Amino acid sequence: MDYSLSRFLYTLLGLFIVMNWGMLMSSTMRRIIARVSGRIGIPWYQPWIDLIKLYSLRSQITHGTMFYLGPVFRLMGGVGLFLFMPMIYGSAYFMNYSFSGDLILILYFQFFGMLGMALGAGEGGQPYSAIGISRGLSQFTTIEVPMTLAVISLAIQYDTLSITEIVKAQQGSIANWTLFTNPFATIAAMLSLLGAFGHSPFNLVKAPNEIPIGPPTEYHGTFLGVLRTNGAILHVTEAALFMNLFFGGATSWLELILKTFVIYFWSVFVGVVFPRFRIEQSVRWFLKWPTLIGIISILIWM
Amino acid sequence: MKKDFDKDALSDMYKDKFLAPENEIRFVNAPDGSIIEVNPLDDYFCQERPKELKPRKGVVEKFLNWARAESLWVLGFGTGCGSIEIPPLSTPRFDMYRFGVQMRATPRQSNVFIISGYLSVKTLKRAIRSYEQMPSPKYIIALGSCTINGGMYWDSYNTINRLDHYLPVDVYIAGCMPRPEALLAGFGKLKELIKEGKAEKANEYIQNLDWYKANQKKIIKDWNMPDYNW
Amino acid sequence: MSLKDVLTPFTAWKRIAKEPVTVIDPFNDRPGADRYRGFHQNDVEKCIGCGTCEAICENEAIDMVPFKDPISGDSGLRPSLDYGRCCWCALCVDVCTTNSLKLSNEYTWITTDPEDFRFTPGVDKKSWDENDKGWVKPEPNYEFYNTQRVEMEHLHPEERVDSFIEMVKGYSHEQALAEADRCVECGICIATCPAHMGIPEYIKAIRNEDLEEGLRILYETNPLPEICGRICTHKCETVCSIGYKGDPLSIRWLKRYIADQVPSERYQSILNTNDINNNGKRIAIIGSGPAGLSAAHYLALMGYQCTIFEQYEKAGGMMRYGIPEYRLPYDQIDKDIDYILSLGVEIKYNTRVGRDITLDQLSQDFDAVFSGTGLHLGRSTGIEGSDNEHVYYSTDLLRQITEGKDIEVAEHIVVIGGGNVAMDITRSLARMQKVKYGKVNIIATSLEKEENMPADREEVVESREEGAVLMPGWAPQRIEIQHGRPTGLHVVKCNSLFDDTGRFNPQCDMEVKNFFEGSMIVQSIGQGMDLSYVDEKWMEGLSFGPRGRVKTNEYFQTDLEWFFMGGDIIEGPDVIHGIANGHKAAIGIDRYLQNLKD
Amino acid sequence: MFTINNDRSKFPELDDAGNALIDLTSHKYLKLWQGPQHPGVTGNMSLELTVTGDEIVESKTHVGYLHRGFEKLMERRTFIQCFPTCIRLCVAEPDPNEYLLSSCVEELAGIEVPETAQWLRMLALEMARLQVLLRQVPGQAGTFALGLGYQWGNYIRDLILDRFEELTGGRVYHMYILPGGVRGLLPNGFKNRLEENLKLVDEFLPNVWDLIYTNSVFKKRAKGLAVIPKEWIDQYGIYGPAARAAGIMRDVRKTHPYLFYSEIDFEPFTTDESDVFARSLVRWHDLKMTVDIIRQILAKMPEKGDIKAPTPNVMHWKIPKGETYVKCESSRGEYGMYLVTDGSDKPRRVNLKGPSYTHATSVLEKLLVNANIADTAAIMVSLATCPPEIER
Amino acid sequence: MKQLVEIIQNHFPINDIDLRKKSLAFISIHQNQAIPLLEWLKTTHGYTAFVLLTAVDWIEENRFQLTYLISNPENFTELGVRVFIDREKAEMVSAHHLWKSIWVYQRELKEMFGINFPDSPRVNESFILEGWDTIPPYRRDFDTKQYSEETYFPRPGRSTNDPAKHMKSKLYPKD
Repeated sequence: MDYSLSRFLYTLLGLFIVMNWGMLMSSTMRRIIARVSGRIGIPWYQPWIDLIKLYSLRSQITHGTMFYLGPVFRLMGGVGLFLFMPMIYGSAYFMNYSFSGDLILILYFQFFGMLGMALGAGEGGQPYSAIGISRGLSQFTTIEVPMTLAVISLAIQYDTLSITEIVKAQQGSIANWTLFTNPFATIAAMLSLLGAFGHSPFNLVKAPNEIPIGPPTEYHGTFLGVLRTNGAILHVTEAALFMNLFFGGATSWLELILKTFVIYFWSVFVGVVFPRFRIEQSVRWFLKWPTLIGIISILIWM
Repeated sequence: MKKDFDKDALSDMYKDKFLAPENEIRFVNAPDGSIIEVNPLDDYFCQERPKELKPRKGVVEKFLNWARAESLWVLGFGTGCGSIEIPPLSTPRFDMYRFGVQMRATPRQSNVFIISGYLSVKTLKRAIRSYEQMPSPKYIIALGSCTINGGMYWDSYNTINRLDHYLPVDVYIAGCMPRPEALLAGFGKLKELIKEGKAEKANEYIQNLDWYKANQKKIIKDWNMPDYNW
Repeated sequence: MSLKDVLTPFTAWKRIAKEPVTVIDPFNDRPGADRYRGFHQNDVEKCIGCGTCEAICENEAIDMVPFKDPISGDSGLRPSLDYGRCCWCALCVDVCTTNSLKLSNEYTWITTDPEDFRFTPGVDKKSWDENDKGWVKPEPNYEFYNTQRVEMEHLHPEERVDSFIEMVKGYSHEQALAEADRCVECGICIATCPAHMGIPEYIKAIRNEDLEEGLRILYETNPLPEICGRICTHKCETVCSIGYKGDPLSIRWLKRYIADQVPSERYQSILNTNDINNNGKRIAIIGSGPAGLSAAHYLALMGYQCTIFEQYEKAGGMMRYGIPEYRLPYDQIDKDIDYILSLGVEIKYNTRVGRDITLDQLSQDFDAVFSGTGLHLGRSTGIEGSDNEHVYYSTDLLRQITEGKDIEVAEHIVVIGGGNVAMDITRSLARMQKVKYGKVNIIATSLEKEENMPADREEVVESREEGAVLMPGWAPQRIEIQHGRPTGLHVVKCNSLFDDTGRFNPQCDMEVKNFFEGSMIVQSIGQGMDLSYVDEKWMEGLSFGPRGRVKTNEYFQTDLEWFFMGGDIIEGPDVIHGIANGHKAAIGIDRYLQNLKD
Repeated sequence: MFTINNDRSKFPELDDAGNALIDLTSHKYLKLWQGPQHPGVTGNMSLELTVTGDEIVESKTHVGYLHRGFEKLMERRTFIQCFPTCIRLCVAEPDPNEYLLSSCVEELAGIEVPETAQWLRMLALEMARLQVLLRQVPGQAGTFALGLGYQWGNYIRDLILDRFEELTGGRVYHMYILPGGVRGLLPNGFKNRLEENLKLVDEFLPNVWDLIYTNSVFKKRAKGLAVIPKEWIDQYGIYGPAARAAGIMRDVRKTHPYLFYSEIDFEPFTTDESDVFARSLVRWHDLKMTVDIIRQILAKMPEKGDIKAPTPNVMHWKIPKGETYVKCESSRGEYGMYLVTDGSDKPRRVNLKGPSYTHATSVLEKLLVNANIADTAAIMVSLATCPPEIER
Repeated sequence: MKQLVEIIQNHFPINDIDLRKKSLAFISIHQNQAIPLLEWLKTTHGYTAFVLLTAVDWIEENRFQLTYLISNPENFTELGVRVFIDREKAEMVSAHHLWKSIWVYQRELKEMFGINFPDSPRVNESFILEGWDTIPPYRRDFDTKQYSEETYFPRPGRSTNDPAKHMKSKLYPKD
């Protein structure tokens, strides 16, 4: 692996772009939701202001070391995901630190932030945090099942565990996208994506009117700022993962922006019109249809 | 602005009355068989007296104040009838989100506390606790007559008359109920104040903590929490 | 779980094509509704500071604060709002007696200082002062109290015109309760009443059906309730706050109701005047009119031994000899006077000071002297022919009627004057005409125009009901005398009475003439006082003010320390001033004698 | 594959009365407070939950956060002063309070209200019900985080409040129905504007039906949740939509017609499921019915007429000694007022009885046992608890 | 209603009958007989629904009036059963075994009026108030205005004038 300075700087630039796009995307999504409600919604620049505000709060309290580390772990999860995710296919600058086994690492990083958060939020001592964590962990475990099945199906299909290789295999024509070559894996993954992005019916981790508001209940100020920064990065990067795996990757930033937007919009599209599941319903749901489809996708390629 | 008051006269009110049972020191059997001493006041609460958090100087503070003004996070705590006008504000007709005002479910993440009307003593206790848990800088908007001089319930035995005796208030809005527009205008006024650097009531609260605490303890008969809830 | 149930919710996304419904500029796009109950406005010129708004406010949000100096009918106070209390129920608007208070549809007021939320609408300038929308009292038939007076039953004109039976029947129990219920207890009337009677309190006593308490309240300031309840000029009713929206409260009739309902035997026990300690001092009182009786009553209560000197054979003065019986029956006068006499007051009838006993004698025999001799001399118009023997003064005629003397009533009569006395004599003579000739033929003419006539409105109306012809706005010029008897009165049109500076200076149009036929002319243009009983040596000690009246201090004490004067000769003329003067003088005499002792 | 087992081994022992015996030191249970600062709680109240895992084993309702002592305050206010005070009892639907006080006072004082005023009262009451239901119907889905319908409903509710503002001068606190009558006739063009808003409701009804009542996730969560057995209705005191969802017809407008409800043609919807979904469904039908009733009222009511019966002077209005109980149908169910007078100008005792008094205490506490924490908000909303009604 | 009252009269000693309207009547009964009467009405006359229980403080007569309002969902009638209890020894037999909701009312009465219902569930837990340490607030001898003024710092600086007194002081101060 090449650890040259320029590559590092380009990765940072990529991170910067991703973060800002992530924030713009979240405000755009909220404006879309607002429009369906009949409202105008937040200004598009609201996330940045919120972030400045959060970083500028004067008083912060802590519940202990892990409480500090929680958001840091979470950020590490997001940044780690980004670091090993090839963003722009074919670009020498924005391949980040993608390597041949990066898919495995990325699946791990998806879980890493969650665990860190669990430790930190648990330290906060808020019972709702604890309930949120237990919900989050159990739900995430089940989300991973169809996702992993889909990835295995892909690995079998493309015979590789490198994202770059998978993207490469999809180039040429839209027909080459995994979406068309392996629709069952795509469906399984896209259903698990609904859970990963945390919109209804699977937003039971934060669930404002049940357990306000789950793990981040005690987080405020800089801690929350870090979590929000991470959220922006994570959403784009995860969408980029799905883009890379199923939608032919991106060859330019514009393509990335469009594709991540559409992929993220999918979760919003479902989320706006459905209520939230209970945790056992959610777990059961993931283990039912998406898992079944995932298994089918593997069976097809076996 | 330092408030003068006779400390001696209030001293007997100012002592802790009693401790809630759940805040007493207790011993817990750990799974490994050892015995752990739990002192909730030390373990769950920050006993340190809060410090005044001075604003920065110059352009930086101005910029930060602008950001604070444009991002007002309101604590979702409907203390009185005024909370009926919060749903219209967050729904299509008035849509306060476009003004940078958003609702938050937890005090830790909120900056603005809307005291929506009358406060019963029982709610006041929770309101103080919520307020103190909010990170500084924090602001209070007082809604309606009841917070100013008792309003409808001026002669009630269970509602306070003057909110400014218990919590520092930045903006008062007249009405009973104020229309949602009045509330939006109140947010506008608050923004103005923050941008001018005049919304420093959180520090005023710390400066006069003794005075506020004395007032609070005078009416909250079962004061069973630490003096300051971080 | 059917597929339809999964898919139909997505139809909600069709909303994305619709424009948001948000109000773009909420501060300007959406003014309050026309009826919105926003911030208060008050028309301070219209407002009389009655404080009804303060009384009805359940939050004690309204304070009455001084705005200007009080005058009769306006307390000078204006409502001041505390928006730390107000709940915008607008009960204050609905109950407002003058309709001066309203709510604008302005509703935004934001401040950092809670002390700001106090203001006096109409006085403190606010942005919504000019706002003409907002809550006003709903219409129609929406009142918090009955604006219509409970009609007092009168004898029908046909029934009454030929007799001197009392024409006003008085309230029944239900009527009195209903009328008393209308009072809003503002108390504006108290200052206007010369005697400052506790009007709201005794009306409240009627409502509580506690007439004994009512009587006690009456006697605190007025020892002649039966009389006052009938013939008081009721200045209080002219300022009654209820009168702005409808009829003023019938304060006079309610007073009469209390007095009528309590039998005279019970007065002493109710008023607790059975044992009064006599302090041995003696007071002489000249004249048994309202002033004298009132002074005697209060002095007697204080323990003074009072002696009244009355020139006629019955007590009451003008009340008996100046007011016709149909308005004030003699037995009611006797009821009041008998009670005062029961307190130990002594009356020497047919004793005229200056003729039968001198003032000098009184000053020696008594510790102090109070004079309430009133206005008994008729005033002449001084026009040509007014010295004829068939041209009368109304005071003389009225007295003669009371005394039962035979009066030669002519078939055609002209009365000059537009005051209450003129109406009294007109109506009395009308009755006598009716008896004698079977029809009424009397003309009352006055300088003043109809709307400015000093007589009470109801007197004017009732006179007409009884058949008298009223011709206001004519200035008498000459009385036509033929064969030693008047045949009529020549008049010219009178355009205005007062000049720009407010001085009496009638302007007449000599071209417009008229002639009122009448073989009997009665002059009723005012009365004069007669101070001839004051000895020369004492006269020097008195000083005189405007209109020839004796100057007194606030306790009606003249420059001669032992000599007090009150009643019509000082203020008025009316009964209630006499009563007030007498009461005040009684206090003055007491103070004077107390000081003398010390 | 997965069935909830009804094995109570993880739950605490029950005593004879069916109450759970909870030993907190056993580490099996967690005390969890929901509220008063909790977005899922309807209003300012709190639930003290004892949970094991996600399941609630015991629930205690705590109220008093909104206690203003209305009943005491009204004892020292005259009858007319009671009227602005009384209506502030329930902010979501103040009109029944106004109506109850007025009709109690009128009944004891023997005052006959003019016909126009009675129709206007009915209109105000039904409009109040409409605006509440516009929040409640989609609000049920809102407790499961489907806020879209709530947003739509609230917009129409705002328009209805505009109509209230036109009619009564107040947006939230209408202070319209006062002893003796009402405080204003319909403004010009009011009927047309209201009809326009009703058309929006017509449009809204199928939209929420598609969004909520045919929503698979909503059905999954709401069906079978918090079933109220029929025999509880009288035992626990369950009123209005909650009773109608259990198949028992409870609607004061039908059983004790007041005002001119007997001249209106309507049939409240009943169903037998008695779960959260059924209660929500009843409310949807109520909303539909309310629109229909308002249209009938507008068609039948006289345009002009007296709005207030003459009353004695309100500044000192004394009412003969007596006591009465008057009730009406609020959106939550039977709402009653017990008024005792002693012949003075102030009430001797006022007691307001709203359905929440039982719904939020004995019923909710019972229903929450064995429920999931996630469902507390939904169960509360389905009972339409309104805390000020409990503590007053 | 009238028939029902007559039937009750045959079984229980009741007085103070007030047939308020077609569907509502009030009756009074002695303290000891009240709960049996309620139970009898519930089991035999269809008065299965409980509407409310509240108290009225007749301080002049030194007694509390408890009103049990029950209703019959079959014929839509309501019956108020009044019970008078001594104010000094305010205690009443609990009826929580008859209706599942009645303990809430009893708990409230205990707190707000100080009327005790021994054996009623959770009757001693505070319900509405918190840390209340004076006489129960709904009793007539508790003056809420005075309490409020003493406790809650009303905003100073207000003064008002009575119109009549003000005019007296300005126009005729010496009378």
